[in-house]
Amino acid sequence: MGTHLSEIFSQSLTAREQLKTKLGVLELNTPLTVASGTFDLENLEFFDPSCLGAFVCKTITKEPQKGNPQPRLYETEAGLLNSIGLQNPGLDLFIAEKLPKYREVLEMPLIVSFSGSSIDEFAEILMRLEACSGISGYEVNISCPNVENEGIAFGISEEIVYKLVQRLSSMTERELCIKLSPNVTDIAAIAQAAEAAGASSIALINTLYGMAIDYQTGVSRIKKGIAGYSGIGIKPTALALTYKTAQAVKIPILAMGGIYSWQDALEFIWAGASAIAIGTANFVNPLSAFEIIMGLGEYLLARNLKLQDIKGGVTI
Amino acid sequence: MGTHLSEIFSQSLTAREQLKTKLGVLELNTPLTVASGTFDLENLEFFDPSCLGAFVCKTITKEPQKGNPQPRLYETEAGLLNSIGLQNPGLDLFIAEKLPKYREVLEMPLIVSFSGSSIDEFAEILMRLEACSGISGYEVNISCPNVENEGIAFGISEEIVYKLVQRLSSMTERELCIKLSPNVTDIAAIAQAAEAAGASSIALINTLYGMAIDYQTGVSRIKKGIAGYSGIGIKPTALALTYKTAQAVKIPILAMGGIYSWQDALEFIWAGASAIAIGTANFVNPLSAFEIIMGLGEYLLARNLKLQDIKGGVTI
Amino acid sequence: MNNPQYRQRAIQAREELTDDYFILWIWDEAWGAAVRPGQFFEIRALASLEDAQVAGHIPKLFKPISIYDNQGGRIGFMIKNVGKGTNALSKLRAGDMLELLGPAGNGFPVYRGKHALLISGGIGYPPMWYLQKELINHNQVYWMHGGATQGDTFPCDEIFTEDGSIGKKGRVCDGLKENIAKYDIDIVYSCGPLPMLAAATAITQELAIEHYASLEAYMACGIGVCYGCVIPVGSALNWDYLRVCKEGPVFKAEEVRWELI
Amino acid sequence: MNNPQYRQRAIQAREELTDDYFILWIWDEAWGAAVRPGQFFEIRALASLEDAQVAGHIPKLFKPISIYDNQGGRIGFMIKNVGKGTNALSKLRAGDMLELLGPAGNGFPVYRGKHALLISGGIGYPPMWYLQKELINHNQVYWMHGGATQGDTFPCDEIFTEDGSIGKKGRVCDGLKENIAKYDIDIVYSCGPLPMLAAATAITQELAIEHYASLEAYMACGIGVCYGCVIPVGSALNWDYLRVCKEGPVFKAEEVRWELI
Ligand SMILES: Cc1cc2nc3c(=O)[nH]c(=O)nc-3n(C[C@H](O)[C@H](O)[C@H](O)COP(=O)(O)OP(=O)(O)OC[C@H]3O[C@@H](n4cnc5c(N)ncnc54)[C@H](O)[C@@H]3O)c2cc1C
Ligand SMILES: Cc1cc2nc3c(=O)[nH]c(=O)nc-3n(C[C@H](O)[C@H](O)[C@H](O)COP(=O)(O)OP(=O)(O)OC[C@H]3O[C@@H](n4cnc5c(N)ncnc54)[C@H](O)[C@@H]3O)c2cc1C
Ligand SMILES: Cc1cc2nc3c(=O)[nH]c(=O)nc-3n(C[C@H](O)[C@H](O)[C@H](O)COP(=O)(O)O)c2cc1C
Ligand SMILES: Cc1cc2nc3c(=O)[nH]c(=O)nc-3n(C[C@H](O)[C@H](O)[C@H](O)COP(=O)(O)O)c2cc1C
Ligand code: FES
Ligand code: FES
Repeated sequence: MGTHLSEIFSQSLTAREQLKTKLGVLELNTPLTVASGTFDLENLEFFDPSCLGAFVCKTITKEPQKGNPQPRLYETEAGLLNSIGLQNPGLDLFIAEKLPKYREVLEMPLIVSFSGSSIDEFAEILMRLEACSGISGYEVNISCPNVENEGIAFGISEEIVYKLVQRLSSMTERELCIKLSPNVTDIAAIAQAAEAAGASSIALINTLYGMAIDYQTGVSRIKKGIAGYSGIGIKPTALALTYKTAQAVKIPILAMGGIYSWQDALEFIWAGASAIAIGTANFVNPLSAFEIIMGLGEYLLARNLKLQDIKGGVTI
Repeated sequence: MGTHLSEIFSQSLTAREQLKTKLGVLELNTPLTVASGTFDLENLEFFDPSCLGAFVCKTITKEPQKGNPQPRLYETEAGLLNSIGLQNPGLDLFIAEKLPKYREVLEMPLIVSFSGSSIDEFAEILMRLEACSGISGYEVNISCPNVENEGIAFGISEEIVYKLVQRLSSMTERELCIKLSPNVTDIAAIAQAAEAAGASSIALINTLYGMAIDYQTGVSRIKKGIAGYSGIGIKPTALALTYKTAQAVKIPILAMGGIYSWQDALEFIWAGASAIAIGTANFVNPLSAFEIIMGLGEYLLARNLKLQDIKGGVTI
Repeated sequence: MNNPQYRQRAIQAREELTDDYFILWIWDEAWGAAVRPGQFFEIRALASLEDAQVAGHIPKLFKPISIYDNQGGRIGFMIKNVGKGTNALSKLRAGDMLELLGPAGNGFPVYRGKHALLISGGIGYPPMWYLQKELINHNQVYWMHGGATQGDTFPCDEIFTEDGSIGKKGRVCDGLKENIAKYDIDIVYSCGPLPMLAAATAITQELAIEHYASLEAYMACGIGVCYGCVIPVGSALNWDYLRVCKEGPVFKAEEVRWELI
Repeated sequence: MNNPQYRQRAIQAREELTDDYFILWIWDEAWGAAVRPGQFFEIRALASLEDAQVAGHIPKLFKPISIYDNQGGRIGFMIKNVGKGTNALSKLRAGDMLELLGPAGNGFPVYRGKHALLISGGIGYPPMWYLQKELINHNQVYWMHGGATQGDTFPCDEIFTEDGSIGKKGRVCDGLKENIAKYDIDIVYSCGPLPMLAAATAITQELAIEHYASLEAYMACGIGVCYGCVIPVGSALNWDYLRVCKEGPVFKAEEVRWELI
């Protein structure tokens, strides 16, 4: 790829045009975003930030969260287990300290990821964020326990997702992206519920269930036992669920799950994604975002295609 | 490991004792079995068959199945996609031709995997097999569409699994192992339904949803689109679901999903498996079964442990 | 027929051919005595599971490779580097270890006293080399080979290239009908890409000439266990998916349901 | 503090030490001017995604490795091969490429005119080498190091081994109290396994001696983004999980909630 970089740069205006995409109400300069919890301002040191079409921050909650005990991480043969437990400073500190910094530094749309433990709490967070400038949209993380429903995750029930999204969508004109968990029987039905309730886009997938055990001692590699599994090992599943969901809804899809290379990114676009996010790839290759956008640009230029031309065009 | 093989062999009687396990009504000489659809008599050329505690054949159905169009296979970065479509010669030919051969060759218990498209059909197959000698048990593959229920897979509904297993368990004294799909919201609840209905063991996991697309052309690597994903990339998920299920049921678990090495096998035993099966590993390493049993034996001997001592003993 | 065996063998020699083509030679007298043209082995660079655990290197599937030559147990595999698996093979040198599963498949039927035409395309060449050696003493043999460009061509009687860089410009099937007539052919053996095999079959069927085609398919087990490598075989109204690794790779060309592939 | 940078650097030299220990040297003047003892880099053998696609070799995480020495930009990493990542590093030779993310972490506070005691265990040795070079001109420095066996020990003032194969038999903390008194210590710097650090903290807390401990944790990003590498820090009633890669790896020993790890 190296030899073509200069070529791409010299044609960057055209390439940019071809990489444009829409995610609901947002126009993105590139289809590339980052997966919540895997990327922050520190990463922007490693490459030209204009590679990114949008910036998604780590999930915040109303109250500060201590997070889970150590160890929280373990690398498997083909991916990563994590059990962070949504550690974050809480909404107040986010608004007071993080948000101003994002506003100052980011030249791309900021999508704020948040989560709650009841529909009211989700709504309360949204209301507070609506009052803040510099936010282009929301990614609603519903892979979290619902205190009103025996602690069962919001994301597994179509009815609850419908109710939640209906409430939130009535409160905002900003991008409202619902992030789905793959650990369900029918992700497409849940996406349809979100769409029917007014979501303007769908993000998927959050982490799969995963676990690892020290075979010598029998000790779980992650303190809490079952963890979230991400990285290249989940790519086939993420791609299948992206395709399934793209067949079921009309709103755009922000796809993720094991995207390490521009070839991986293309697979998701063929399957129906309007934009893609890189997560674990940020850890295994800090230049991923740059390499992916270069690769996509080169691919499209060489074939004189726009992203829109291939989106959802998979041949089965 | 090589240097210790002779040692193991010389102590093989002891090792055998330590490797014994129970799967429901069956006493197995070793905890190692094979995953349905990935192993047949041809494989027994590659190693000493007594490595295996039981033999699980490819899923059979009442009528012959042509199977799915080509391509049916694709190897991903960390596993395998398959879309065989249950191609098999049907029950009659199985009983007339395959079964006599198994009876002749196999010195270990034979577990027959079968599947149906309605509860009646499952029951009919079981009745026919009950009349045959040389079968020690059944693995009931419920990851298949239910014609009585809008073609939705049997395995996703607790009620239907309960009804199905209740019917089957009333008909047989042989081992009745229910094989679960991982593509559900709550695999443990489904395992509990099977247990309550009289299953004598649980097998898990069948393949995850998976997909791959040729990034250059947009053509699905598998003709049918979404396929079954197996191999080392699904190991963390299989282990998590094994642990989850082991916490929920008392009947033994036959675990599988990405087990390539004896270290992998130990992880599943720590998590609660009474026996394990190797699937995709048979393709990437025809000697897997042998190496796994040697590794397990050596591990147990070195620590003077029995399999039972570590089963389910994971520390969280 | 013997069941496939698993063995590890050192690479005894490596030969470079054009472009991405190379030959790996191993030595196995027992296999040398047992194998037939058209059979293949599933082969792989010796992989260790330790690699998976230590370096994140995940063991991959074996790759089906035809027997290119057999000199009483000096067995050659002629390989083109086209992707992951063949690329790993292309890294091997004399002394490195191969894992082999085989011999697999049925092989070509061999007769005497025939006028045989061999037609190969691209990487369909290797099994034909072994086949012509087997046929040559008791049959008239004429061999046509086609490739995309000069680098895809090897010794034979008549060469076609798509870009005209050597031999006749065009596809190898372009000359088939003419040669069948010219050499009074009564049996055709073919190996190559599916479209070529289908085109050749259309011609041999029209002329009612016996034709055996060797087919390719993505494989997992290579020994008939997984049913992953099937192609539709039979009559238009009554066909089944047969395994390329077990019932094939050689099929009666007119029995392959090309229209369904 | 600068944000960590990503760079690729050639290995300028490689040194073999005892057993599984070795040193990789790189050259970077800008980093040489910027870094401080106790900081670390996330490093990895240059991995290519092509490998993943072509050979099934999946790129793995970087590994946190302390700065062992800095000679105006000649930066050394002293590494013990203990698992996947460090094993990959152990395969590297001079001329091979490293990927580096850093400098990461806060580093040790450096004072003048103190009686400093350095205590290290096993692979806690490397950052102490750099630290003592920084302290030695304006402080009294005494360095105790412990390891399982002789192969885990390196130059310092006093050595402990668990098997007694060299130095005193026992754990390095066994001599801590005595040495604090003997050398009139007013500051302790420690790095090593958690139990050792916890034991050392118990002693320094009892004696009310200032103590900075450098901690280890499994890392993913190494730059403060993922919150994977945290340890509990604060008072018994009011603590938070702080990031070893960002707020650490050096913490005030008495503020680490050892009982919660
Ligand atoms: C019975 C049999 C005998 C064979 N004999 C030989 C032989 O003697 N020498 C030899 O070099 N090859 C032979 N092949 C083909 C060889 O097996 C494939 O080239 C190889 O499996 C490709 O694997 P890969 O991992 O290198 O490529 P992959 O990474 O799987 O694929 C690389 C590219 O090649 C394409 N491709 C993959 N498989 C095939 C295929 N079968 N045909 C055409 N394109 C394909 C893919 O679409 C992809 O674009 C034989 C195949 C069969 C079934
Ligand atoms: C800030 C910091 C600085 C470090 N500086 C150095 C240094 O200068 N030189 C050096 O050699 N190492 C250093 N380490 C430790 C080094 O990062 C680990 O040894 C390495 O990450 C292990 O990775 P692996 O993939 O090789 O082993 P893995 O495959 O991850 O693990 C192999 C075995 O080691 C154990 N293990 C894993 N990580 C650790 C750990 N952190 N401590 C103890 N046991 C562990 C595992 O339980 C396993 O049994 C440092 C760590 C940190 C956090
Ligand atoms: C360390 C880590 C932290 C994560 N934190 C969050 C989070 O706070 N909120 C969220 O919605 N997803 C979180 N995720 C999930 C990712 O955003 C993403 O959905 C998932 O990792 C799959 O993508 P990947 O395979 O590219 O990493 C996290 C993932 C990792 C690895
Ligand atoms: C080629 C192939 C064919 C399979 N056929 C069946 C089958 O007929 N019945 C069944 O229950 N599972 C079938 N499976 C699933 C396996 O039995 C097993 O559950 C799954 O592959 C996970 O284990 P593994 O990762 O060790 O392969 C098949 C898997 C593969 C790869
Ligand atoms: S490759 Fe498995 S049946 Fe042919
Ligand atoms: S390793 Fe990611 S925050 Fe420290």
